[in-house]
Order: sequence, then C-alpha cells, then structure tokens
Amino acid sequence: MQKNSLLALALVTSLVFFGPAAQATAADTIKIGAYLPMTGAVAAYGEMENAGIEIARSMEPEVLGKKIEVILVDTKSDKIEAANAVTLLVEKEKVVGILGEAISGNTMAGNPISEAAKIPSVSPTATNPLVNQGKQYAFRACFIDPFQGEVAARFALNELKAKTAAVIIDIAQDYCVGLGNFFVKEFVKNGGKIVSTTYIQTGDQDFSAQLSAVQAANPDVIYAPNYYTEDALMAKQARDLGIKAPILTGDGAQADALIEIGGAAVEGMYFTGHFHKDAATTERSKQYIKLYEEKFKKEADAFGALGADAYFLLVDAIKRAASTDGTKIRDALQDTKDFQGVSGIITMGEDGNPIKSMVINKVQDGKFVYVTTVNP
Amino acid sequence: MTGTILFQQLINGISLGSLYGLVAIGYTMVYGILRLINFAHGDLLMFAAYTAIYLIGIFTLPWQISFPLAMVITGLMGIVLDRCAYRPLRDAPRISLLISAIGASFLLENLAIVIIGGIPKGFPRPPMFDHVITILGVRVQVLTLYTPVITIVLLLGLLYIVYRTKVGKAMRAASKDFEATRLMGINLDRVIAITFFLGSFLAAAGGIMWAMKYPQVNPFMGVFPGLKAFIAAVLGGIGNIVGAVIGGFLLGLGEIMIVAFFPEVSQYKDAFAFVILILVLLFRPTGIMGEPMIDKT
Amino acid sequence: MSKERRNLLLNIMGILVLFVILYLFNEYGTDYQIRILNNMAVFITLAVSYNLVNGICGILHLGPNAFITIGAYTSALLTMSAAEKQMTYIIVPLVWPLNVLHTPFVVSLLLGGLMAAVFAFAISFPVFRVRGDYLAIVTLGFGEVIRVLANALQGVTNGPLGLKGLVPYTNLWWSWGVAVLTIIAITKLINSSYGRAMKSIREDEIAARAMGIDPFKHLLMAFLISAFFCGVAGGLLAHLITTISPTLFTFFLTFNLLIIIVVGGLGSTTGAVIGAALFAWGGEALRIVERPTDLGFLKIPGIPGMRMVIFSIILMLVIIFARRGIMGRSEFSWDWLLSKLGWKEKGF
Amino acid sequence: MGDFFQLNDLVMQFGGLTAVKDFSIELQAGELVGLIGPNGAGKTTVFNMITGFLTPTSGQVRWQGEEITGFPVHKVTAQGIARTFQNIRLFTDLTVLENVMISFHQRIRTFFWEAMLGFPTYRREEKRIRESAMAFLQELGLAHLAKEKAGGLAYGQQRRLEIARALATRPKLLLLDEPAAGMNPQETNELAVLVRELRDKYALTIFLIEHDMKFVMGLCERIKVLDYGITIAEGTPAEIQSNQAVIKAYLGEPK
Repeated sequence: MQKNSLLALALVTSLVFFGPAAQATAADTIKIGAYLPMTGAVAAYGEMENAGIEIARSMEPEVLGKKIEVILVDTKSDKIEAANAVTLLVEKEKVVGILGEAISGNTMAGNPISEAAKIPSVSPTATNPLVNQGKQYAFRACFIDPFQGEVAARFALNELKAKTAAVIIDIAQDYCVGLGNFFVKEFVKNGGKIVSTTYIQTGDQDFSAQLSAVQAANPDVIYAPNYYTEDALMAKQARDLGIKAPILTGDGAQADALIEIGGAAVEGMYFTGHFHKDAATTERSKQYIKLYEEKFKKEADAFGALGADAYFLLVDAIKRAASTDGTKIRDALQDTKDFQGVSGIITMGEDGNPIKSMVINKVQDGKFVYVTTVNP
Repeated sequence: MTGTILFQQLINGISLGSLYGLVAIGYTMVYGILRLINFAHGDLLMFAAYTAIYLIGIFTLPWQISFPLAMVITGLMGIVLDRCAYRPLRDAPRISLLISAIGASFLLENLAIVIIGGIPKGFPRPPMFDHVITILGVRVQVLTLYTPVITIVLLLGLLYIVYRTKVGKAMRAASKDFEATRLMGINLDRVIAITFFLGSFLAAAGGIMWAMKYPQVNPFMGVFPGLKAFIAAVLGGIGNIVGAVIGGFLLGLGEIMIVAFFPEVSQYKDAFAFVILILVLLFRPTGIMGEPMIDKT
Repeated sequence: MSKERRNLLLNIMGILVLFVILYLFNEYGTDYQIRILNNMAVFITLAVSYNLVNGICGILHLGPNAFITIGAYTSALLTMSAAEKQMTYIIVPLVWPLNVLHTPFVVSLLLGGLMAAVFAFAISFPVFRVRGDYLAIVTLGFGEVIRVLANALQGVTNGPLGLKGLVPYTNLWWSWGVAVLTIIAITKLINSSYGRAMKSIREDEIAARAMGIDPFKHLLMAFLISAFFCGVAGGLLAHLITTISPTLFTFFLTFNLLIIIVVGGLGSTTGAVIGAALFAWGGEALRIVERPTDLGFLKIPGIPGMRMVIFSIILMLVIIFARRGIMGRSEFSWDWLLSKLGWKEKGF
Repeated sequence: MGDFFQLNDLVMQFGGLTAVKDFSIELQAGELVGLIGPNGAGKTTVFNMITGFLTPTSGQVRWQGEEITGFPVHKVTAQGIARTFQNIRLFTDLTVLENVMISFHQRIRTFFWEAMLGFPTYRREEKRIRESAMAFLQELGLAHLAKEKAGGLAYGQQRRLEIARALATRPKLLLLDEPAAGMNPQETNELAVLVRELRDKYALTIFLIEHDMKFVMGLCERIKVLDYGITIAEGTPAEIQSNQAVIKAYLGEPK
C-alpha cells in the first residue's frame, strides 16, 4: 500500500512542479517582486516592511501607464529559500525589479541571482556593507552599518559629552556587530574610552549579568546597537538595576514595540536612524505617514518607511528609465539624485548605497521625538 | 566582584532558573510516561502568553482572573495537542512521535504568524509585580522574588498530586511500566491527558511569568526557553520531576554566573550551557537525579 | 543472465537515464527548476548520510548541522579568492594561513568533508558515552556549540557577517554527481558486513556485543562517514547559494533533515532520497497557497505563512497515517519494480 | 590441566545486595556442565560476569591461562566464549541469515572502504560468509527460513537461531542460558540431542543454565547448584538429585 501511495504522491508533486506556470502575465501590469521573511525567525521585519510597501503601492499604483503588481514571496528567514525566491521571481514571474530581503544574510543569497539576470534589486534594510560589494544591480534604501556606527560615536562624544562608553553587542546579528565595531573605532579615535564590552545573543531575554558588568564600569553612555526586542528588555532590566547612563542605539531598535515592551524604561533612549515623522520634510513622507496611520492605527516605523522607500526608488527609476529593461532601470537607479523619499532626501552613491541625512531620535513621554539631523 | 553584585546575580540566577524549572517539569512528566521529547512544549509558553494578552485586552478581564484562566486554557490546549498529535501514534515508533511533536510545534508557531502576525507584542505587568524593592543594597524587582516562590508552590502542589492522589499513582505506574499499567485496566489515555494538562498548566505559569519578566510576546518566544528547559530536564535526569527543577536552577544560575564572572567571554554563553551539560553527562550519563542505566541481559 | 548482472546493468542504465534527464534540464530547463534540482541533490546527500547514523545505527543524533557548518566554512574559505577575503573581513582580518590558502573546488569539498569527520572524531567520546535521548541532547549541544563558535570566532568565520561572493561552482553535475556517489557508497556500506553490524546494534546492542561487535567502533565509523558526506554537502550548499553565515545552520536545519528521513522511512536509503526530493519540491510547490487567487467570482488574498501551516499539517498527517514513513524500512529494488510493471514474467 | 577455564571466587554486589558470592568453578575442555538454582539465585549474573556484561566486584575469570576479568563483551566473544540469552535477543528486523552472518563480522578481514567501493576482495569474503552462515542454518534446521525476518519465527526456532548465531562466532566455550525454556517435551528432547551433537562436532565446552531438571540431569555431566548467590552443591546428576541442601532449596518444586 505504501508503495502505491508513494507513486501517486510522486505523480502529483511532479505535476505541480513541472506543470505550466498558472498565471499568465497580463500585458497591462508591471510586475515587481518582493522577497521578504514573512515567516521564521525574523518574520516581524518582513511584516513591517511589507506593510510599508503596501502603503507605498497605494500611493503610486501605476508606472508608465500600467498597473504595478507586487508579487510577495516568503523566504522563511532562510538563505536557501531566499535564493529560491529570487530565482522564482526572475524566472517564473518575470519581474522587472526586486525588493528585499529584510536582513543582509538573505539579501546576499538573493543578490547574485538578480545580478546574473540583470534585474535591479533594492533592499529596504540590508545594512551589512558586504551586501552590495562588487554588485552592479544591487541597491538599498538604508544606510550601511559603518556610517551609522560612526555617527553614533560622534553624537555620543559631542552631544552627550560622553568620555566613556559601554558596548553591548548582539553577537548573532551582523548588523549589531557592524554598528558596534564601527562605533568603537570612531569613539576611540576621537578620544573616548570603552570601559566595558559584553555580548548577548538574539533571543536572549536575560541581560542582568551583562548589565551588572556595565554597572560596575559606570560608563557615561551605553551603546547597544541591537534590535528592539533585545534593547527593550535590556533597557528595562538596566533601569531596574538602577543604571542611569543614557542608552544609545541604532535604527533597528526604533519600533513601536520597543515602547510597548519597554514602557518607562526606554524613556530617554537615543537612536540613530533613518526616519522621524517630525523630521519629515518631503511631501511624500507626510502623505505616507498619514495613510499608514489611517490604515494600521499606529505610528509609522522605520522598517515600513524603508520598505516604502525601496518601492518608491524602484518605481521612480522605472519612470525615469521609461522602460522595463533591467539595465536601463539599473542605470536610472544609479542616477537617483535628491529623491524625495519617505525617509529623507536620497542620492544614490557609487556603490548602490544611498547618501542621505541621518536623524537622531529619542523616546520622550512614550513617543519617539526628533532630536536633530546629521547630514552626510 | 563585590558582595552586592554577587547577591544580585544569585537572585537573578534563581529567578531565571525557576522559570526553566517550571517549563522543564512539563517536558519531564510527558517524557516519563510517553518517552516523548515534546518539542511543542515550548510553544505552549507562547500560547499562554497570547491567551493572557487577549483575555486582558479583548475580554477586559483583570489579571487575577485572566492569568489563571489562561493557564487552564493552555492546560486544555495540552490535552488537545495530545489528542490530535500524539494519541494517534501511541504505539508507533518513538521517532514518529518526535516528528509529530516537531510538526505540532511548527503548526503552533505558524498559526500564530498567520493569525496574529510576527511583530512582537508587549505584555501587561500587573502593578503587584512591577515595583522595585531594595534588599541588602540590591534593587530587586518583586517579580524576581515571586518567581521562585510561585515555582516552589506549584512544584509542591504537583508533588502532592503525583504522590498522594490516585491519578498520581497511576501516572507513576505508567511511567514505570506502560504496558503493565494498561493491562491493569487503568484508563491510560485519561492519565496521559491529565499529565499533559498538568505539564501545560505549569508551562503556562512559566510562560506568563516569562512574559512579565521579558515582556515581549512573539510567535517564536517559546523556542529558546523551550530548548533551555529541555536541557534543564536532561541535566536533572529526564523523567524526574524534582530533577527537572534542580536542573533548571543549575542551568539558570550557571548561565548568569558565567557571564557575571567572565563578561569578556559572554559571547560564548550559549555554548557554555551545553558544555556544562556535556560535562555533567560525561560523569553522570543519565543526569543528576536520573537512575543509572543497567544493562539488562 | 544472473540477477546480479541484471541489477548492475539496470543500475547503470538508471544512472544514465538520470543524467540524461539532468542534461535536458540543464539545457532546456529554467534556472528555477535547476535550482530546485540542486537543492534536492544536496538534501539527498545530507539525508542519505544522516540516515546512516539515525536510521541504520538507530541512534538519535541531532547534530548534523555542526558537520554541515564545518564543511561549508572549510570549503568556502578554500575557494574564496584572496581579494574577496580581504573585502569580506572588514572587522577582524582573516587569520593566517586561511587568508592565503586556495584550492580547487573538488579539493575544498574533500577537505570540508575531512574536517567535518575530524570534528566528529573529536566529539565521539562524549557522544557515545551516553545513549538514547541523552545522546540526542549532547549532539544537539555540539551543533549549537559550533554555531556559537561560528558567530564568535570572527577571525575565522567573519562572525555573523558571514561569507559571500563564493563562486557558484555547484551545478547539476556536481550536486547530483556527489548525491549519486553518496547513495552508492552508503548503500554498499549498509549492505555489507559493516552495515549488518550497525543494524545489529540498532536492533539489540547487547546481543550485538555478545556476537563480538564493538558498538563504539561501528557507531564511530557510521558517525565519521556520515560527517564526511555531510561536510561535502555543506561545501556544495555553500557554493550553491554563494553566501553562508551562522544563521543557515541552526537546529532547524537538523529538524528538517530529521523530518526528511523519518517521513521517507527511517532506516531506508530510498526513503531518505524520496523524503529529500519531496522536501525540496514540496516546499516550492506549496508556494501556490500563498499566491492571491482569483476564482472569477471570489478573490482570495495571499496569506503569508499559510505555506508553513499547510506544511506542518501535511507533515503530521503523513506521520499519523504512515507511522513508519513512506517506505518503512524497505528499499527500492528492481525486482519490485519489474514485478509491478509485470515484466518479471517476461523473463527479465 | 586446569587452565582451560576457571572462575575464582567471583563476587557480584549491587549496592548492598550480594547477587553472587564466592563462585568458583573449573571447566575442562569438552565438558558439559549445568548450573541450576531457583529463580533469582544469580545464575545469569554468573554468565554476565563471564561474558563481560558485568565486571565482578572481586574474583577472577581465567581463560586458557590468562585473566580476562572485566574484558569488554566483544573481546570476550573474540576469545572464543559465546552465549545465548534467557529472554531471546535476536535482531528481529533482520533476516535469519543476516542474524547468523553478523557473528562472522568480528573476524572480517576487509576494511569498510573496500565494502563501500565494492572491491572484489570484499565480495569474495561476503560470499564466503554467506555460505558458512547457511551451513550453520542447515545444521540447526533453519535453512529454509533463511530469508524470513527473525522476529517472525516460532519460539522454538528462535531459540535454535540463537544457538546458531552463537555457534557462528566460533566459540570454544558456549554458554546457554535456559535453552529449553518454553519448549514442549518433544522439542526439549530434540534439543538435548542437538546440544550433544554440536558439542562433539565443534569440540565445544558447554556451560548451561536450565530449569528443566529432566533436561539438565539427562544432558550434563556435572552440575552446580546456586541459591541466593551461594554455591550449595556440586557433583554428578545422581549426587545432586540426592543432595539434601538442593532438595531443601527446591522444596515445593519437586521436578
């Protein structure tokens, strides 16, 4: 019996696999692919960025007189799946451009494939400097880690008047390791002193041991460039322990959930980041924020904003290229200059990394408030 | 390292360890009877936390009602889990049961993603647990103090059920000799259902306290605590309830102390948990409280 | 014609047919199909070698991700160009001599397998000191230790930043070539006296010892061979997706492999192959459920995550209705196929 | 003389419990000796100490002039001491033939990679093993079942397969743990004949545990009686039958 059912199973799956692609491409749409982690360990980022992309598409649903169709493919937060996903988008869906992935490791798995197919891709939040190295068709909407780490170091020295710093790094995230290391380099170079370096791991929920070491070192500032889940818990525990030093972190921590989880403990936390709605100078960002808050009934976050910017950058390039040819879109993306994005005014750098101003935010009265802008 | 910091770490370690222990009990009880590593057990933490959130948020119940209610609902969920995923496999190879458990774990996590979404939610911390007190110059959140107390109370309650009631007797009989117990005319399915209820009920208690301590609820929140609790159960000698709690305390204390004494190696912390486990098993191959394996010929 | 010669002939023909099919895909198939076929071959290699330990020796080993990690990093570091290495290690430079070593792909694969086997040897003493679920947790532990090390030893692995820019050497010939070789070698081993000894340990370790079988020696042998092939497959995987980082090798990878071999039928190489093929296919085929569908009168929006929900449900149903997996412990044989096709009577 | 096989003052303690106390025996090559005693007397424990499953608390196991106390089980087997089990322990999911072939593995001369690469040396050896294994099955009347799963055999056949498997390790000393348990009188008689035949054909020394007194008395040349771990009698079947201590130990079990 088992062997018969086996044959049937093989037959069915082969039909699914080798069968003709179900969807016929309608001539009046332009397809953009999005590969995002909708399930798996970093599903939250995928969900937030997809929300941003949805809003962006409702703002600009058409290009070159055709309707834009965004084809979302899940990567399960996994590299193998990310590579499968991009191949699927390129081959089966014949997309003209690609958005994604949310994290750098998966983007590095997807980029070589879109590169080989000469399809431009824009990642909303892959901040690892390695992502675009040596790639012609890979772009992103976010800063790279070294820039953010350096800005944070200068802000700590100049604005917070810190002479000593403690660094707490999530060892499992390339983003956190990148920011942390470049912060340390810049901070030390400009006369600061690192008094404590401790490590955590994504998924850790107890930081009391690390924080006690920080407490013993008594630093002027704590630099904890980690994601919001860890940072919120860490801040909570730090304040419970009576640590009063200001906490400085990166854009990965700036999400509503940080305040929801951290409550009073995250008051006064500083962020280097892409986006604040009070710093929103462009028409596009004002409209985006309005639509986002109407639809999701919560404050717009940076992940969503960058997802939207990735979409806008790509659509703008298609518009300027006046073509769906990959190479022409790529050239147009590279030529992006003073683009009025959601997260600021964007000019595309040589290497596919955007040059844009950075905002410093802080939490005040349970809200992210804008502090200052650092220009590139 | 000063005395206060040591004291601080001790409290932290005991608090974390008691949470591991609570969750480990469920692993160990199910293992005792079914010889099953219930990989879906950790996900019950997540289930309990979300249930509590929605009971408070949607049904606007006070926490005094919603927390116990969430624990009962999670206990029932444990029974459902057994009924759907494990009972059909009662006399199947153990490994099939294990795969069913992994499948159930994936299902719970992904259902949470589909229904609730992957973005973490905060967890309400009732004021009773929220304030901070100072003992011997150390600032301690009262929740940290309540956690081990609640764990011990629940453990004593469980031990009472296991050693002083008829159901408990049946449980112990089943874990000694499954077949013989079945032959003696005891309704094993009922005994197993009750075991799952109790284990899940305790996991829910662990989950809710976990969510209060680390107020960040997402579909995968149970994975790491589940894994750690499993290690604790093995460390204590899997199948042994008291061992599970002892294993939990040891693991919690060990993890905290390693980082506290050697902050420069904190990046290896997770490896240390396993290295300790491996070392313990080298000298006691069946855990601290486990009965030694005897070659039966 | 003797049965042995007939089977040999049919085996050779089977392999030829397989490679003709691969050739056709290589020439006329889409990249998407080729990618899935590559994934399939890598998973087949992994599953077949993992099955040697779990299915044939009957021990619950939960650490193949450690071997895959070691194979992948070793192989990747040996094929990356010096320039690429310099660009990649932006925080801590790569240690000597890894920064200058460079070998051809095939050598890197072999060394990857070898390093994995060396590591397996190093951990064998604590691993085989315990049995049953204790062994499971010890091996799981070593898997996690390796992942932690991969994150922490930035001078070797580049930490969480990972490696990228690997040359995509892995093509259908490499992946399927290795898969076929693995299947042949491991099948021969399983059917040999050594394989019988391993099975006897699975069936009854005490009786096996009394018959003069040294369990440690044979478990170790299976463990090392399995580690070697897992390491090679790790190298293939690295050069297939051209980038690796520690997140690729969590215990979820182990769980996936365990699912593959149990659903296929624990102890059956055929089952491992079928399980791996279904896994690589099925995961992609199930994407359909997440596509928005337009039934004309009704539009169903795509629900992200449905794929994994359906996957879990299918997994549980398969295991509940086929408790010993698709194949049980039986293996594919030409006899069975020929009699199914009704050719046996015709003198084959 | 005297250095074929000796047990000197073997003691086995589990925690505070003494399972076997000061057990000594000397076997001559070619002897057929029985070990009897009520349930729980420590008989199987003696076997386990000989074969290495248990390391005696004190005392010596001497084999052909050398001490082998505490050797790992497989090394004891390699020395030429084989055993069967009281509660049959076959490799149930393997075929009858495979069960016997496994016993040849300890003497295999080819390496695993020769098997993996399908070397002719390996194939020749495999063929030789298969043929020898078949010969043992023939001997025990199991040849027609060679391709059946061992778990599917009838009880008496399983017992015989255990003996075939033990024989295939080429022992000089064969330990049989209750070989007649569960057999009907006719099967028991056949077994007695078979055991004697095998002893003569393979020049075996046989040491066996058995509850069936008729079987033991008819078969063994010498018998040792254990009760609560202590040797209470030793002698020929006739001597044992009239021994008062033995009768007392077996009171209520007048077989």
